[in-house]
Amino acid sequence: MTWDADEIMTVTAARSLAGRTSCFVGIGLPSTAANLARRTSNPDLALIYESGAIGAKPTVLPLSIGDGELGETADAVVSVPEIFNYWLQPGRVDVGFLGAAQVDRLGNINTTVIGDYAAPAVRLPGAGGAPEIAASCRETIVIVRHRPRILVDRLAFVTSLGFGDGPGHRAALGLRGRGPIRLITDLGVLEPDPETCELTLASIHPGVTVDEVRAATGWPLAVRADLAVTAPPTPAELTALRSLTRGGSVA
Amino acid sequence: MTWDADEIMTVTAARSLAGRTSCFVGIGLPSTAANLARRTSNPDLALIYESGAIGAKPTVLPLSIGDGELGETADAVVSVPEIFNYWLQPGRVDVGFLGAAQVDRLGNINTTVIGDYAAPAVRLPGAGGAPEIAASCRETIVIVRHRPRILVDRLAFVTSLGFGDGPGHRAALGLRGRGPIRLITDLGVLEPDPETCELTLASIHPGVTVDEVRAATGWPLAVRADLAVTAPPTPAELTALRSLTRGGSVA
Amino acid sequence: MAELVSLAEGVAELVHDGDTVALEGFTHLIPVAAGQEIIRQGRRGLTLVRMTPDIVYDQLIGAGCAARLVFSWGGNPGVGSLHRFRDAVENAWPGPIEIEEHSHAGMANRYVAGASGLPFAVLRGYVGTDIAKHTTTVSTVTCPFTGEVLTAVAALNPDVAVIHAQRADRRGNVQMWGITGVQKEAVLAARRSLVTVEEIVDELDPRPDAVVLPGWVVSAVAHVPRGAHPSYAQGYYDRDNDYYQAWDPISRDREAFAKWLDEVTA
Amino acid sequence: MAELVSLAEGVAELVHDGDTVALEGFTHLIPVAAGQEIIRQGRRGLTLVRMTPDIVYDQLIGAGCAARLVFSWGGNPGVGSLHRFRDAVENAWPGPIEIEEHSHAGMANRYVAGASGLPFAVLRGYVGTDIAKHTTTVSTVTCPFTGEVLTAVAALNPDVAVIHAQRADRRGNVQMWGITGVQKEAVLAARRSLVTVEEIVDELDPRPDAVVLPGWVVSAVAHVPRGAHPSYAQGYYDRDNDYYQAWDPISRDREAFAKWLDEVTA
Repeated sequence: MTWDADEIMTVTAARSLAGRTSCFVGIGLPSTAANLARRTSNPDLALIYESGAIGAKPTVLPLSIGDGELGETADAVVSVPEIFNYWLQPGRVDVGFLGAAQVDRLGNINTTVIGDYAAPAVRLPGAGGAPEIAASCRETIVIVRHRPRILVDRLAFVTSLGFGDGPGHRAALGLRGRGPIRLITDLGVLEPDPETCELTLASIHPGVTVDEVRAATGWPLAVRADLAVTAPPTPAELTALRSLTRGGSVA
Repeated sequence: MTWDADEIMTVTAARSLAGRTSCFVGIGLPSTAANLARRTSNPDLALIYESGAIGAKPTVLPLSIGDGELGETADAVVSVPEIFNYWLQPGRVDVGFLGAAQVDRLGNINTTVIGDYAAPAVRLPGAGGAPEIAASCRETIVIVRHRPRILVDRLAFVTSLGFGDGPGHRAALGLRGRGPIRLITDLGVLEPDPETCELTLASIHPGVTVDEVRAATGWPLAVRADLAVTAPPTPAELTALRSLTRGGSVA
Repeated sequence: MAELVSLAEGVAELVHDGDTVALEGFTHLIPVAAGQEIIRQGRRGLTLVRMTPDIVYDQLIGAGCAARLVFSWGGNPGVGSLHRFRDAVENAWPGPIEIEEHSHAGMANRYVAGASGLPFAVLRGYVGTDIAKHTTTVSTVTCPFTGEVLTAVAALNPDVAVIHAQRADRRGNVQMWGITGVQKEAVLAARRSLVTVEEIVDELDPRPDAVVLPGWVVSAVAHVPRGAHPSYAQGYYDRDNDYYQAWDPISRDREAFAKWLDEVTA
Repeated sequence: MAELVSLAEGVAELVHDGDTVALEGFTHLIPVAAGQEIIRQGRRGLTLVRMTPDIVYDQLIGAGCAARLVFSWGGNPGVGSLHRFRDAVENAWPGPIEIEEHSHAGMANRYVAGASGLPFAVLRGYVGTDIAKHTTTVSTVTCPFTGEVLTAVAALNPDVAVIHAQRADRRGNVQMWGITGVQKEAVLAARRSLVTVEEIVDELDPRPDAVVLPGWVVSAVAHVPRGAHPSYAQGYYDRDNDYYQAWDPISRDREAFAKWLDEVTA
């Protein structure tokens, strides 16, 4: 079976949820990947949505984080204050799965504004649940399409913290979660350098060249010595993904 | 119909709930009176129990503040944290209805200990919900049997604040509720003096003398110039009360 | 006990020019009809509060009702931007709009504090982000037991909260179920409240995942079938995803929006 | 995912000498059988936490399991005193017991803070009372927005929480309904948790007023029918009011209690 760039991105993201107990699912691409994980690598994964659905098992891909399907299939539905205070904040969720308008080389996320805050070039939707998902989940995984205007050197506005200014910054701020352990794009997978926390290329998707990835990255991208090639999507993964997205794509 | 001292106490307490919207009901005697009010003077009264039952409409008198009957007949059942934080604390409940082991002349309540705290003569159950009921309800009404060891001059331990040290004390502490507007006993009704806040005799039950009340009070009891005699229980009130307590009395 | 009113009466009585108004509903049970009635009655100078301003707030902002927006995520879920919101922020059209933004966790806790009669709430949030730089309602507080510094957010106590629910009984007791978001907190935090409902029934029989607001904490209830359209009301109708898609071209274009506005207010 | 265990295994694995243990259940669903299993296994030096210590804590205290009690209301509801508790406090029998007492609002908020991963909670409470004089876990905090001084209580994070629920499924998801008190908070605040249930079922069908704890936040589930007796389990059995009455003479008398204890541990 052939597949496109978005498909290998989503499949790769879904694979990285294998072995996890619980995932706090952001709106958009993360939701597709998390739902695919439940159909492939991790049927027992507890999906948690900021709308209050815990253990949602939607049969069709939700279009929003508050679809009726989420509540109706969940193990429990709680209030929005409770989902943040009792479930996210104490650090009991394994993985936070986030999208972004922009990510910088240290994994920080902007979903607020492009340009000056007071007189913005582009006003984005804002923070939503992301700042606390990024702060409090044991680990976070970020999924974005790989474009120079998305993977940028430095953010003008930090909506959600990755590694902040670099090593030690999260700990100094008292954050408990490890931060972004992986950035998954339609070209490859970036992982933080253990020393500098800078996102470096760990894996490229089949058919993609390192130069293409570099050209699509807004900073001089370092490449790991042990650079891997992502395993292509299996027919089972693609079948599951396509049956999931047949109802409509997610913005 | 004839009636006994406990009956006129309960009937008088139930009457003082006429016209109120909501009542936070303490364990014991207050619960009997509040349930009687719903059967006589105030059928629409919303009874709120610290177990989380809001708008309970028990058909039999509950033996505890968490009887199944309370939850099953309630408009809503919420968690214990919620009942205190969202319902009691903001001051949205009209009346707090409390019992006590001891009450002093300024309406302060002790339900903790008789004697020295570290080496008590009698260890009482403790605070329960009372301190915050006494602090946060718009007004409180206290119901106790009239004995010199119960209505005492001064408390060794203040579990729940009435008027504290006297006029202005509640306001100085930032408490929003007015405090105890009435103390109802099996001998009469005491109300705070508008100047001094000291509980004074406002009404005696039929057949009771002022001297008897004074002898049963642990401080030199002032008597209001316009001392009233409590209206005797009506047959309807007594019938309702006896049908309520037939299932068993409340300690 | 809540008064039973028409939607027009409820908005006229409870929502005044210059008020701080929270229309809440997290994807589910969004009080869209009430929002459009506010437009129809021409309210001005509102501070609009909502965790997830979406189409209904795009409409209110485009119609010029809002002077200020307090929010945590503004978008057309599953579609993209709110273009009336962006036009107001980016180009001050139809007028300037002041914004105050938070994270969801912060907004939720601001309502919790408001509902609890507290001036602030404590959370682990905002740390290391630029969000707190642009608002005065995020600060810090030190734990008196451990010395740890935590984030504090100021309570939200709107003048009026507007929500949509599935049902109410004739005494104004309100019942909603499914994803119920932050609506209980919004109503309990607000000075006044208006609840639109799909149905008025004699008896509210118990339902799983139901939240009940007793009539004595609600100011008014209005019977507004399909009052949450194009969002959904579980047990009554599904989300109208086409409407969300169709809103995008209307919202993108001032003239198309003006035409839409004429139709709504006609 | 929660492990399915026997009650004896659950207590052996999860409750250790010297632990801080919270058995919660507000009148309804009190985990009495689990408490008696703790007695049977001879745990010592426990800090027992419970908003409403009643008969089961009277039994644990009389049996000498407790070094410390953290609570807000200790009595035999509808009957009177807990005489084993009083004998421990008043006469240090069978050993001295340290007590730390709070109001219900304070205890509930201490669990909320614990469940929320915060070191403290803010409330309007204790003000003007003598309660705070005898504990170090009540303090004050100043609102950074208004300057108002409020009460702070320290978080409670027990080593282990023990609760009783109506049902669990085979994957350890727990469901309880009716008056559910502070049990969710106790489990989420604790490092470990043991849930005894009336029934293990294949599927947890939705119920009104139900609270569900997913199996991944519960350490172990034990099938213990009538595990809340003499309290009640809504939908299963009523409160055994006679047992509460009958406890009074047993509790009043050290010898009668010793006989009761022999029978339970036989």
